[in-house]
Amino acid sequence: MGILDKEFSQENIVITKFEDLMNWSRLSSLWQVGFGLACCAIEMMATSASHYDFDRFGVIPRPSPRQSDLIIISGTVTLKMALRIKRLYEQMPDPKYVISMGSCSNCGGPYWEHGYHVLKGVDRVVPVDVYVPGCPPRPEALLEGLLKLQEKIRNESLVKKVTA
Amino acid sequence: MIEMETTSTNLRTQEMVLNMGPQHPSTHGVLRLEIELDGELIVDVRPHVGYLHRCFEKHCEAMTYPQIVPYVDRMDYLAAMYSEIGYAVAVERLLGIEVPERVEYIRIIMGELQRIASHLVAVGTYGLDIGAFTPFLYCFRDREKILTLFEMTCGARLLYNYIWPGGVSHDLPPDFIRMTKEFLTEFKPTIVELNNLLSYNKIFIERTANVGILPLETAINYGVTGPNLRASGLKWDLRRDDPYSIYDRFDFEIPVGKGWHGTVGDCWDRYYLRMIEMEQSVRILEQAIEQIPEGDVTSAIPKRIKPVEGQIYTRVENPRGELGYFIVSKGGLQPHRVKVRAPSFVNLEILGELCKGHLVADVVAILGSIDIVLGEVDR
Amino acid sequence: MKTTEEIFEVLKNRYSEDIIGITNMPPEKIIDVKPDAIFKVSAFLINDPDLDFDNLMILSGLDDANGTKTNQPDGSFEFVGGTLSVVYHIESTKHRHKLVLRVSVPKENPVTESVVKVWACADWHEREAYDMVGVIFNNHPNLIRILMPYDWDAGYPLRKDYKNPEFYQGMKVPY
Amino acid sequence: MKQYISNIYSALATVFIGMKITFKHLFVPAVTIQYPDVRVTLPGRVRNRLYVNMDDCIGCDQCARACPVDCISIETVKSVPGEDLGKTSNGKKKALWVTKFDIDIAKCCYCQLCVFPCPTECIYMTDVYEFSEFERENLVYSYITLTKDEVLEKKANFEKFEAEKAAQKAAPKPPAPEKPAPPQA
Repeated sequence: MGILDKEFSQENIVITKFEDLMNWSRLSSLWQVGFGLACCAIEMMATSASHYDFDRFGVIPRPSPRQSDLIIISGTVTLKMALRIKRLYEQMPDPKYVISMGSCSNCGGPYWEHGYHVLKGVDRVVPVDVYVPGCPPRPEALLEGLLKLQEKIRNESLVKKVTA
Repeated sequence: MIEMETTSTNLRTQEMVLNMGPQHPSTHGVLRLEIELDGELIVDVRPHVGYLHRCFEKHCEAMTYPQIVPYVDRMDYLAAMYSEIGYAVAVERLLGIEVPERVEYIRIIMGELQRIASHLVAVGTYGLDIGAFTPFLYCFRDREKILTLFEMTCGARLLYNYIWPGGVSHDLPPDFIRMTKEFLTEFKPTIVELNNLLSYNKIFIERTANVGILPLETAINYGVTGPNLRASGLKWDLRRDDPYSIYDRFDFEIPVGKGWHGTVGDCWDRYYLRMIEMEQSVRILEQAIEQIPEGDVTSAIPKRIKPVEGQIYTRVENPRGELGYFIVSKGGLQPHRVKVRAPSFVNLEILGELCKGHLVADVVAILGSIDIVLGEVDR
Repeated sequence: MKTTEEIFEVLKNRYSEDIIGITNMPPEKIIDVKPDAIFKVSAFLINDPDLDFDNLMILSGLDDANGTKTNQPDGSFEFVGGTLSVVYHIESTKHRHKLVLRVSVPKENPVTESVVKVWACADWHEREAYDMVGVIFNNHPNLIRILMPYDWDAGYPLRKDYKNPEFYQGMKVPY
Repeated sequence: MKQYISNIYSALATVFIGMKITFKHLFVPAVTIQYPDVRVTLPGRVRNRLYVNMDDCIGCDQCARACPVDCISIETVKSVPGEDLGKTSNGKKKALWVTKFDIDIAKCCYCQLCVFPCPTECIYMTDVYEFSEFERENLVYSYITLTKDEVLEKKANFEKFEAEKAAQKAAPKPPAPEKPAPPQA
């Protein structure tokens, strides 16, 4: 591509320090798409309300996917909705992260057997970074999932970056 | 788009179709509205539902009667206790069994706490839609206290699986009565506070009064129930008009909309009615907690629920309106058909009528005042 | 306040050939109506001052599953013949009486009449019955699917012999 | 004009009332739980991750049947006579080797319906809620205490026993007194 193309292909002190800075800034301002699907969305709202206060982790709901880094799939993904979720995900700028919250979006949950209109796991349409189990998960569980995601981002490498 | 001949007397701008949702912060979930606009005036609103259709009725046909209860929770997730009460009452009437006195009292306490919790979400998110963020935080703070009560009773915060056909799964924990009393004394000043913060705010009144007026005739013909119907002026509450459980023992009032700041049946009435209903729920709770008898709560739970061939439709007053269960049994362990009359499903139908002639910004106000839960609309 | 039997007598006198009979499904009693007469019967029920059924509580579509069951080689089954039903639960907010009406249509040609002009709330209920069970309501203003996607072509999910498709728009449906 | 002025006045006055309430809340202790540092103590009945105490499990399959979601899968092998499986803590005699006890916790709906029918109270819900994973496969929990080899061994033992029994039945002379007692179910 350019002169510096090969220069940074190996990790070096500049890269790693810069990487740390990038990762730190990414993980501490994860803006999420304000997007609720089902029961888990209520717990997500409770997480951002006074008792658990999502803002402490830099998570601020944004109305538009184009301004956000994180999408929390909170609830049952139906076939009718799946394509919209895919589109929302595609509209988000890189780097983007996905938390699948609750049994339903993990694998269809209680609806996996007879649900003729339920997508059995959101990972069939978008890649998922962290699976938070629970039906619905406690707000703490969602926060723990977020901390896990932050841990993942912290260990990301600029050079060896695999698109999430 | 409608083609029209443009003449000097009939000069119209081109109509525009605006899509709102399914991802939109103020649609309260996954609802898509197709809004037909003439300039900024709304010509028609067509809701598209089904983005959360979770096949509840198909699941019922494959489950035994007790196994349906967890699925019933997931229908109206803001008032899961009340969905369970409705289902339990339906199955009990189908079987023809009586439940112990204490169970009835527990159900009423749970139901009314749930009503307060559900209305708090309705009021809080309505404030959020209109542009007031603070009431949302206060509402969720108080709702969290109710959830703590539920959690110590049955172990779950949102979806309880607590009220079973014939009884409840656990007895009340020892501290429950004391903590509920504490909550009620703390909560009563909060209603006043919320009223001062939001209800009587001039800006809020300007946004909601005289907006989305629902006349009584239309409301009945469209089958609108619950606070939305009462705001239009009809004193119709199933707790009194088609009594179930033991609501006839309590002394409470059924508030109706009076057009305090505008016309009867406008958004402000619908909103304010929920505030008054919370006060009435507190009244019922205070009485129920004083009167609750001792007794066994699991004795009437049938070991095996196998009703004879028959069908029943029962309804209860959910925080959102008339929640009905239509159960057809063909004599098996599984029901032949369960159909739910979801209050939000019927109430949402009126949206097109309400929005006609208003501005785009009013759609948010009107939709929030109807207070729908998409899980129940789509089931 | 009138009982189902009294209302049945009134209806029988007025529409003798359109009312089939009264069925007992404990604890409810159902009045069976012919499909092509449901509109005029319900219009009478709402307009008559003594009856005044102004509120349609619920309208439900049912697959009665009473046809002959044939097993398919792949383990599934199919019903041939039989009926689909539409059940109307109505009440009067003034007189406080309730009534259950039922219309049964053959599964091969499930056509009945719409009551949207009588009770406006029947609109979405009928669309749901069409969507889930496949009953077609004549004279309905906008009879399209409501809960399922508009391009769903695998049949009506709440029929007992419904088979789910393998794929929908490239997404795998079964677990 | 008078209306205009009074509108402005009431708007300012009501906003001021609201602001007063907000201001008062500055001096109310905060309700926020500083989660990773502070954890609330959960009540005793709390329902989170399922746990199975395999020492007490008799492999009766009742929890799997009660589950509305079918997230529990159990496979058992009958023990052959002479094997001692021990007793459960409430004195029930075990007769089955549990060769598979998987709970797909990703499917679980935390309804607690599996807990009530258990005769030995070996399946219960704990207060562990922090178990999110990067991979979905890790959410399938296996609770069996037998190793893979042991499972194969038990299966082989049982098949051998069955074969012997069938051979004895097929044999022309019925050796009635020596016939081992059938395994207790």
